[in-house]
Amino acid sequence: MILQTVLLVAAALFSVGLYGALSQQVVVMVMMGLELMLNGLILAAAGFWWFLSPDPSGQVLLLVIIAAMTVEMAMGFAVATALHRVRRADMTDMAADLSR
Amino acid sequence: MITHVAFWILAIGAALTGAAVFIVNSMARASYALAVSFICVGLQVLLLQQNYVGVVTILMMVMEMAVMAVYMVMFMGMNPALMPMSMVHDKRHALAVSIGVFLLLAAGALLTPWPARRGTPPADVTAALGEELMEPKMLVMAAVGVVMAATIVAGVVLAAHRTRYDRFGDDLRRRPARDPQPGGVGR
Amino acid sequence: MEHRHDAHETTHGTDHYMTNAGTRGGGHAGHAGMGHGAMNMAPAGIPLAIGGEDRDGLELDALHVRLGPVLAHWPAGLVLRCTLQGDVILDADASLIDADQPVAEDDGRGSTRPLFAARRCDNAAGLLELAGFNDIASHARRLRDALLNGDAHTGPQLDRLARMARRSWLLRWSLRRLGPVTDQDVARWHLPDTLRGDTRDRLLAMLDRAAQALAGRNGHLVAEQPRVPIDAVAELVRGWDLAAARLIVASLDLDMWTADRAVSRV
Amino acid sequence: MTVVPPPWALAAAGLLGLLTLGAAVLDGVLSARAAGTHVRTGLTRPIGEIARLMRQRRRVTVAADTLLWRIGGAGLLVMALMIITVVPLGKWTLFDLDVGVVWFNAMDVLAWAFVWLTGWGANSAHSLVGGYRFLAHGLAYELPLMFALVAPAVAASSLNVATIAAAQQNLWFAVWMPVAFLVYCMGVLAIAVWGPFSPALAPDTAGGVTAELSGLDRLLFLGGRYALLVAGAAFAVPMFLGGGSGPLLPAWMWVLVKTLALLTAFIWLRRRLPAVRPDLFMEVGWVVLLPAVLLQDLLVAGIALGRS
Repeated sequence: MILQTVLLVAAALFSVGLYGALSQQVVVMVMMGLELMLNGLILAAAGFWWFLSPDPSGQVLLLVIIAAMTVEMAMGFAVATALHRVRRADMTDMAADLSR
Repeated sequence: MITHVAFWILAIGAALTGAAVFIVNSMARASYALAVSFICVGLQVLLLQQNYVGVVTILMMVMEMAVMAVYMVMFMGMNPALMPMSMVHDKRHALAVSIGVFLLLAAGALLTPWPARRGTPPADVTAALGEELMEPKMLVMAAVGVVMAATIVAGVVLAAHRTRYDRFGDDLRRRPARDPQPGGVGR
Repeated sequence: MEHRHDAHETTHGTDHYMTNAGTRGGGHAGHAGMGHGAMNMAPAGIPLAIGGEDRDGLELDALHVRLGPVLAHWPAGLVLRCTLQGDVILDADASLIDADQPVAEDDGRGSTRPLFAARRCDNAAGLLELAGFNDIASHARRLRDALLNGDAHTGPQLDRLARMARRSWLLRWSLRRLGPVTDQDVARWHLPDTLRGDTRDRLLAMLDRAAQALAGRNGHLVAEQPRVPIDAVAELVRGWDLAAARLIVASLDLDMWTADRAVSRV
Repeated sequence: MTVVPPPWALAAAGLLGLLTLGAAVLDGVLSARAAGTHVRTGLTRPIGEIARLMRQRRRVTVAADTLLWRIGGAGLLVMALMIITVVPLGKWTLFDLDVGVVWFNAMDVLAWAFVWLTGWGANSAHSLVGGYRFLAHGLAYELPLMFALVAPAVAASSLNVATIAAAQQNLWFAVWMPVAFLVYCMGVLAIAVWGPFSPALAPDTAGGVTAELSGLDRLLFLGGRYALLVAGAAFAVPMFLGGGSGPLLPAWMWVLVKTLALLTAFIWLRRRLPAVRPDLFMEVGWVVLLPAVLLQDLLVAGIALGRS
């Protein structure tokens, strides 16, 4: 467990999430992809903190990432519900079409 | 030694379950695969001595994925919960981009001459985090708190279907409210 | 066993993506990889559920679930075919099993006063059990057994049961405002007067009737019992969730032993 | 605080198992008494039930998601085991985690996953409804529970369970933060799907999540509920009931005595309280419990500030 291996794992998680976020059509699945990317970020940030500068302020960044995730999810769910109610759309490109 | 073994097991677990999210056919399995991936990362963060952040990651993400599974089942119209699905577009490009990004990040991780460790970890990491949040980084805490509260309100407003006028009538005087099913405190 | 992905019986058999795709016509090439059309729409031989309008505007999948004829704390023989969305009963259709069989004209089982009271206690025990009041429910069941055994001194016990039910504010909190039956409902569905009020009112009325029967105050008993049209049962549970519907049905104090065609007695 | 070596986890699991069995027997006795049958049937029924379920063949449902179903069924027991790792027994503990309170919280949230998965896996309408009803309860109880856990942590200014227990030398937290204690107890009943929080497996949905469970899965699930009651009662001891402090008896014995007392109260309560349907409880959770427990936290924080 050295910084490089932690970052490798984080990069793998981030890339898998990126693939999901780019390729999935369903809004909720895109959100899962984003979550996975943030998951990688958490791991990378934790690794940086521990191996580079284990002073207290670094951890705050992690908490901010986690908070960002929850906000993203909550708003994502709300938007998905609203979209579903209005147009029965749950696919990203349907949502894009609706804006025209 | 045991930390290294644990780290690698968790690392492989996190990556595999992360990939499983986009491979499995069932919505329930996809969301709980993501939950397992988060649990693995949370435990890895525990291994990196950041106990609070690690445990909070597990806590938040299991809850989120429980809700996620419900949304999946609710909104995935034609029920891919049971159907083998292939709801992707531009699969090839997405794959190329993400592999490229991975190579880039991996190269960066391996080739960058990372500086030596500055400073030493505080004796009580969690207490240090708490003090940091409540003293120098108070602004972060305050901002996060406000954003969270705003999220709750905004989320409910966005997702809610009925307004208070539906419940209490146009003059907001109807008591008890007209609900499809009455709630517990009888408003 | 019922399945959550039962066949949908209505005519709009296409799924909504297809409908949407159809209305939008071209500009749609990106969807080539979706491949909906090629899918087998019936995993494990069960056709997929299809969404429909619902009260919350979420268009969840409609599931078809049959309640009864045999279910714990349920009037035996009553069948409710429900269309559920989530656990909300969107639509229901009630029927009675063996409604066309000739029923032995009063076989004596419902005629004596203790038996009448025992039946009320049994129904009350079912309702209390469904509401999760285990202690009062066991009390009601023991009282029923005592009545069936012909024990003496059941009157004070019945009074005690009624008092427990009336005094419990938790019971009141849990059953009030459930399945209200107004004067208009009574007139519209030809319901007996005894069903007026919410579920708690009906529970107390049930116990009252038992007490009156034991005390010999109501003269008519079975012969003049008012009847509950079976369709009204379906009407009453519509729009409530599954568990509330179970409570409402239990509170109707149905008595299927003497059921005749599409009619039950209270 | 002495951290015992890992093999002692087996002993802890054994103790949890004993208390779980005791809880089941107690419930059997209370049920038998209420039904007016002989107390002995209540004593023997749990044993007979275990034997029956171990021999019973599993019921198979069409298109069940067997993997998730099994995980859900076994999960509650795992949760209970994970919770007791941070509970100090006298001066011994298995896992002296500095964020033990958050650990408990993370473990109790797993109930959301496991109960829902049990409902989902069977592919049956009734059990799925049961799973959703649990989540609806969860939305109402989880936040008050979280804030109830905050109160003792603030008062002891630590998230470590042993430190919190040590902070109650003079006065139990249950005494001067009763709202937090009551809400915590409610949370334990809820994660154990017990008593008032049993609508997820109530008879009104034909057994809910347990509708299709059979054999070993059913045994693990039902046993897991009792084990969660035990674990919740055990965790309440250092959090609210002064840990191992008490006269005469050694500290570890006091922990057991207090656990047993709270456990008995939990088991007894089941018969006394109605099931709270999620549609009723949702409003209560957000409108009554959450503000109440937040006020409690404010009060506790004020007192803690005044002391320091």
